[in-house]
Amino acid sequence: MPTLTKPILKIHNLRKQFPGVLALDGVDFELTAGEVHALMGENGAGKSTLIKVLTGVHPRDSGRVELDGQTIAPTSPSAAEGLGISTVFQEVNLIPRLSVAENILLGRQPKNAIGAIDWKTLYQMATQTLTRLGVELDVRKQLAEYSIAIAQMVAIARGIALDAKVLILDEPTSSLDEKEVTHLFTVMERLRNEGMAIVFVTHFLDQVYRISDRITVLRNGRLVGTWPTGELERLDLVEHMLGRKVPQLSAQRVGSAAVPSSKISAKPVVKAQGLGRRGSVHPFDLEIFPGEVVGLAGLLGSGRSEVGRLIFGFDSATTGTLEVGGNQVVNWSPRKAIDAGIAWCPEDRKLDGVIPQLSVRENIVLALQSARSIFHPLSRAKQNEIAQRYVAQLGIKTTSLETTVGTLSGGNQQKVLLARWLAMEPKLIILDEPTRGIDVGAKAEIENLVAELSAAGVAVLLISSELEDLARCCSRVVVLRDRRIVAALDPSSDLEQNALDESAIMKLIAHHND
Amino acid sequence: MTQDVNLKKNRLGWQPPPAFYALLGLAALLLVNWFCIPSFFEIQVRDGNFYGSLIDVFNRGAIGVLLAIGMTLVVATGGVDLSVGSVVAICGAVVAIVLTTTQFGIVVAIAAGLLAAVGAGAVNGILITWLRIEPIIATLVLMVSGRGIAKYIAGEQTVAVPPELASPTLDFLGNGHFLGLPFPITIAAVLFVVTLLVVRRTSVGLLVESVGANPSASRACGINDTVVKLTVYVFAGFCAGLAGIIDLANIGIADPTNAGALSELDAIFAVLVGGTALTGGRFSLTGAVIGALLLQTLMTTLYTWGVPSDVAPVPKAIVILLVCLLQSPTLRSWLERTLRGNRKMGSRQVEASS
Amino acid sequence: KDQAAGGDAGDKKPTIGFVQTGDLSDWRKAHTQSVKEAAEAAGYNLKFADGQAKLENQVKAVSSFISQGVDAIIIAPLEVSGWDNVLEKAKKRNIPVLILDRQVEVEDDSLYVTYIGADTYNEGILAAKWLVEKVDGKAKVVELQGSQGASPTINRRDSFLEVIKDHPGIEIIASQAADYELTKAKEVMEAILKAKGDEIEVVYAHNDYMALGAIQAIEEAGKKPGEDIIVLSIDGMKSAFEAMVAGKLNCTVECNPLQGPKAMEAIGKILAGETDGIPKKQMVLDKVFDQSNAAEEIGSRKY
Amino acid sequence: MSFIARGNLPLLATAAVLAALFGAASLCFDNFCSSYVISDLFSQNAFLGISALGMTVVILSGGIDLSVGAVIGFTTIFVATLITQCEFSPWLAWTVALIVGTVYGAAMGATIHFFKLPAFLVTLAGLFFARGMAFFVTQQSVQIRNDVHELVSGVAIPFGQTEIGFTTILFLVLLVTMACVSNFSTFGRAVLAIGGDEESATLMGLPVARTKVAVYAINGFCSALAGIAMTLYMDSGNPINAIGLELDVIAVVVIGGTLLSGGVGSFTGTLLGFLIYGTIYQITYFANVGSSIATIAIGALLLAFILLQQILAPR
Ligand SMILES: Nc1ncnc2c1ncn2[C@@H]1O[C@H](COP(=O)(O)OP(=O)(O)OP(=O)(O)O)[C@@H](O)[C@H]1O
Ligand SMILES: Nc1ncnc2c1ncn2[C@@H]1O[C@H](COP(=O)(O)OP(=O)(O)OP(=O)(O)O)[C@@H](O)[C@H]1O
Ligand SMILES: [Mg+2]
Ligand SMILES: [Mg+2]
Repeated sequence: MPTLTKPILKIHNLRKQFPGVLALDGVDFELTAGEVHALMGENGAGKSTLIKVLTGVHPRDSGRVELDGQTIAPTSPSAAEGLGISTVFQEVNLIPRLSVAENILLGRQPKNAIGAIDWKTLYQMATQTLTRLGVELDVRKQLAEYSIAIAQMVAIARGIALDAKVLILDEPTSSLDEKEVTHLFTVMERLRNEGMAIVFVTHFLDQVYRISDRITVLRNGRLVGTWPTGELERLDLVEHMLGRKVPQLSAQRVGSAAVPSSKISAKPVVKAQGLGRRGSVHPFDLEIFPGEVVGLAGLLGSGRSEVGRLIFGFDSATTGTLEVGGNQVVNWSPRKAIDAGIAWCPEDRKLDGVIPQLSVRENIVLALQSARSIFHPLSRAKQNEIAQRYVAQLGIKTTSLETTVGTLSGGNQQKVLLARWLAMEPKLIILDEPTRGIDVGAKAEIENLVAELSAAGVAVLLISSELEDLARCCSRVVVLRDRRIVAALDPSSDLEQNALDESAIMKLIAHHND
Repeated sequence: MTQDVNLKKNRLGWQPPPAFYALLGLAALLLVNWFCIPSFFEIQVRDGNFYGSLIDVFNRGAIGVLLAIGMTLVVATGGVDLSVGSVVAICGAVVAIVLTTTQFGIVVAIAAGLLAAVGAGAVNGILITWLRIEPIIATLVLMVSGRGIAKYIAGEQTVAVPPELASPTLDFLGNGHFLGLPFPITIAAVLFVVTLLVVRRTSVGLLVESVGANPSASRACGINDTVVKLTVYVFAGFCAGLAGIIDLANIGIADPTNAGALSELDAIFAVLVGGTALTGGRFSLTGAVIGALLLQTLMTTLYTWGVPSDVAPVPKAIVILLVCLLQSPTLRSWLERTLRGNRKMGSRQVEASS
Repeated sequence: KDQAAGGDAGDKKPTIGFVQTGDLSDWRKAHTQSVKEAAEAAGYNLKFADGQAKLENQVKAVSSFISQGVDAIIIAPLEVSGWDNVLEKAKKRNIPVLILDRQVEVEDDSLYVTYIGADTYNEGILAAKWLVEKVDGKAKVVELQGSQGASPTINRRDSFLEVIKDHPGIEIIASQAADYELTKAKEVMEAILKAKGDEIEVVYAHNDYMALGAIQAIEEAGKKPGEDIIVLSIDGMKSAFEAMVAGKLNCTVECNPLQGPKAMEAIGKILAGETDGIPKKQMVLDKVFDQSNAAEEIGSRKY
Repeated sequence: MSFIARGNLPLLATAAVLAALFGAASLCFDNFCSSYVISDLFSQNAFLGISALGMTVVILSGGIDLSVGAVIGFTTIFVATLITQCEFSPWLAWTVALIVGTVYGAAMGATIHFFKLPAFLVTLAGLFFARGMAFFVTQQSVQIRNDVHELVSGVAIPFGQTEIGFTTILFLVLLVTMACVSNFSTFGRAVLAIGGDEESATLMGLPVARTKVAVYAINGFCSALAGIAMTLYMDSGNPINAIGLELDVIAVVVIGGTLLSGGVGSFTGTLLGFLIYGTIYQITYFANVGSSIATIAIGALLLAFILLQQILAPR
């Protein structure tokens, strides 16, 4: 632990106003060389904004930033890079149609004697940087050919490829699996030991306690405080973030216990037989009953999202059959799925989820509206009522119902998406990573919501990378490996009465005797 | 919850309605005319009909308005239709040919013309939705070949509709009067009101906007984006067909080369000036109509001033640019910041004095 | 390969390339028709291309005819300038060129064999003279010009000015281009009517289409074309004759489009190698028609 | 072997279509497969090709420029007027025209970037302005009679029975230069990155503002150069020159496989698109079809080609 001498980066009284939102309200922040400094806060607390204002993406309204004692005011990320601040932004910002190598070294490509780009060296350098992160792949291929997790690693590689004084990582681990996180932390530790100052934003408490030296908490655009990690209890941290007492996150399962009996009597909501799609998921069988919470577990890229997409009809199946409510369906499409009472919260909310230009109200009523005939629109009053109800229920932070969704923070956008589907009052709701990028409070709310839905007889298909959540919420967990359903954990029918817990799921995921 | 800080309403967060800047441009132009060409605002009654430059603006502008209405919905879905000018020519040629070479009469001729226009729109829609060709390219194909088709239909010449075949219906469509106003104005107004009602009183508007803003997410909401897109291109074709008929009726001659030439650019301009972004999503029909009228006012003004039509594009470009700059978010936020700076100073003084 | 350019190849029909402007007026249609019919009658194989009203397309078409090795090329140019390079190329390959209808301006006259066309300069003079007589040397005139830069526009404007120079009572109060188009002429005329209103006594249009557009605008303004405002134009299309019979148009100066036979006669001589006997410039004669003789002529109009 | 990778498939398909078109035409028409036609393919369209190179840069960066035809038209009349009326030496006139074109492009680029306006709209205004200014300079054509001008337009390399003209050489030199810049300079890669995703490019610290302005400036330069090529080609300037040429230019670039959404494409593709376009025109002249059929055919071929690309290179 280096002695906390003079801070390398000093932010004083930073203020940033967006139309309708005061995103940063006089924030102070200090960063010392050779530390990993965690920046924590609820969704919309202003973490990303602090970073974007610091690096010149957004102009600041007032405040002072000092780097190495010099007052700085970068007007663009490139200017910030020039000053020695390297940043990996929250939404993975890369160019999918360029090669992996170029994405890592864009803007600072090695040149040969005549000033032309030296492609050979470039590929070598990119490969080296990735190797440092424990990733090995063909850097000449287009980035688009790789998964979102790889893209996140590439973004990080880009961040560390620059010899910077300050490295900022805004939620770098949200799409990474355990192995990749470990690699990243090894690299971060080495950089810290080399004297680099690192800002680390995440919602994973475990990770914060594993890697960080100090923690700064923001709430509603204001600084709550900065503490050495060792001196801040987890519970206190959460309370600082929320500004209130932690809601009861019971260690027990929130899933309904009444499921098994209903399973015998009721017809399944959906029943997939040999359903599959060439190139993305192998044929599988799956039944989901009313009131059941079925979890899908597996490593990144194991095909969980694909299962959800197939059942919702967003992708078309190439083999197998699907029965919904006892009837076999043909030409399955989202339109028909919605009519049949199936809802789908996608994993990629930017792409398949929210409609950024439309208002909160319109986004919430959209699915409801599209299910009605175009000549029977919901009245404005009715729309407002529905939207208002869910904004209140889910605690969506928005200035008004007419705010455009694109300006909400990531977590709040996710909640709007949830509201849209809850408004449909579905029979089955497919939640793909619903807690990704969501703060602790909201996470508990969503878990409670799942329990409520289940109690009300709604079936839930929960796709999540967080085994803890799966173990807590699900009545049954189905495990995928290599795009294939390989096992199921079903306490009610399991003769050996295996408990449904994290370690059991983990064992099944990791099981590879073949 | 203690959200009051975040929810503090920004007093300067007022967003003008999309049509605001087009209206501002129109007002400025009219003001210039007010001082420079007083006769511009004179309206006389001749033979029971209104007569004057302003009436001309609406009358000549009717075609632009029709095209802009169709184009608005297309642009709102994130597309663009470059072929409308050619469709105007095709429709005119079909009507004229059916009238002059067959015995079917005016109603069938007009129906055939509209059918051709709607068909052209459907072709655009199919290329864009089923074959997934980019809208600019797909409609470029019809823009290029459409003039050829119109020429081919017309037999490589202009087709004059003799008065005995044109009157009275066709002539009335182009030159008749209703409530003392030229009939094209009525057609444009009716189409505008009907479209506005359909779009805003049903959920069509919302569907179009969501498809334009995020097609993939719209599909996930159960919206059939293929149908939505197909419909707007067909509608744009229909609007172009109406414009073609008015154009033909107005002069009694179908001219495949010149009918609707460059009108697609004017229509796109009207839509954009009216506050609809080329990237799709939110749209404003009223804005587009005002945009079209702004263009026509400008052209009529220039003709009245005697500016040669060849040089007329220069002031047109300047007006386009000015209106666009007014809409620019950068310029707006700069203005806002300057204003806010002043206010902040004001409020500080208040604090100090209290 | 060059053998085709040399001249008559025995039993093979000579091939003539014809580049038309590509505008769609009735006049142009009659002009094209005349050339096509005359070529057929003379037993030539005619290759037709039009420039779609773009000069660069015309040049491309001519160049392509040269590449194809046709025996002769007829050009009806859109514009006076821009022809030197491609004509030089034709000369290099020994392909004779005949200019039809509109004149070209080249440094070296020998680049083309002959020019055959209507005397557009004379047309303006005839129109102006008719007007001077009709109004007794006093009138306020609106001039509707054709496409800028085309030789007929230039000639019809200059010659008209040339005549009225001597008649100070005749004054041009407005002059605007309407590109030989009906719609544009109507729109331009509407605006002029609003601005100059009751002053206007005469409309001089560079072609019949624009006159027809102006007539429509005048009628909509509640005036009687032909009576309240005198309308005169150039071309002598059938529709102009109809307007004259209806009393809406006062005068049209004919610009004869039937230039095909004369062109083929010249081509025949060229292919036979008798280039010396061909004059550099041949004019097709123009006549003036007004309401007094329109009715008897209208029956014999084909275009 | 690695050339036949997935990324090059569209390019290969384009080349195959060109070969098929040219081959079929050579079989159908006498004299088609000759040095005359091949030299014509380049020399008759060199101005189009030069402009298409500039447009490729713009489209790669995710933009569009509708003003090219008008700027070309303006340049022809501007240069012609400077040389004949103002008695500038051609060299000076060309320099002035190139500077004007570049500055005009840069101004449009700056307006697009700094005021965050759609390129379509700004360059549409640019189209109207430049065309109007062309007619403002003079309303009719101006013939250039100047020895230097004639000398330069006469520069040629022998090729078969005919020759390769100066404008063709200009086009080919520019093509090679731009392909190199695109592949071997940080600027070229930044253009692709901005076309791929402008927001990401900004956050990745690329000089977005500078690059975007430069892209439009380069296109302005190319338009002016194309205008000069056109004056050399026709020895005259004319305000109506190149009306509607922007559509042809865009068609050439798109046929060449450059995506209008930006970020994907190549200059080799543009060369192929340019040759396909020229071949289609040549075919219509050889086939002696009326102009209406010719335009329909060009539209149909354009469509067929786009569809073919769509099939061969999904996504
Ligand atoms: N470009 C913008 N325009 C308007 N408001 C914005 C913009 N960017 C952020 N905001 C607002 O600023 C506030 C802070 O957002 P920020 O993205 O910094 O949150 P965050 O702490 O990163 O949250 P999360 O953990 O969800 O990513 C939010 O209320 C958000 O709606
Ligand atoms: N359209 C596609 N074409 C080819 N491969 C695909 C396609 N869509 C998905 N895949 C591949 O299918 C596999 C399963 O993807 P899916 O997104 O369903 O996994 P996941 O378990 O949800 O992982 P993640 O949490 O990363 O989303 C991945 O390896 C992915 O790369
Ligand atoms: Mg954030
Ligand atoms: Mg997934």
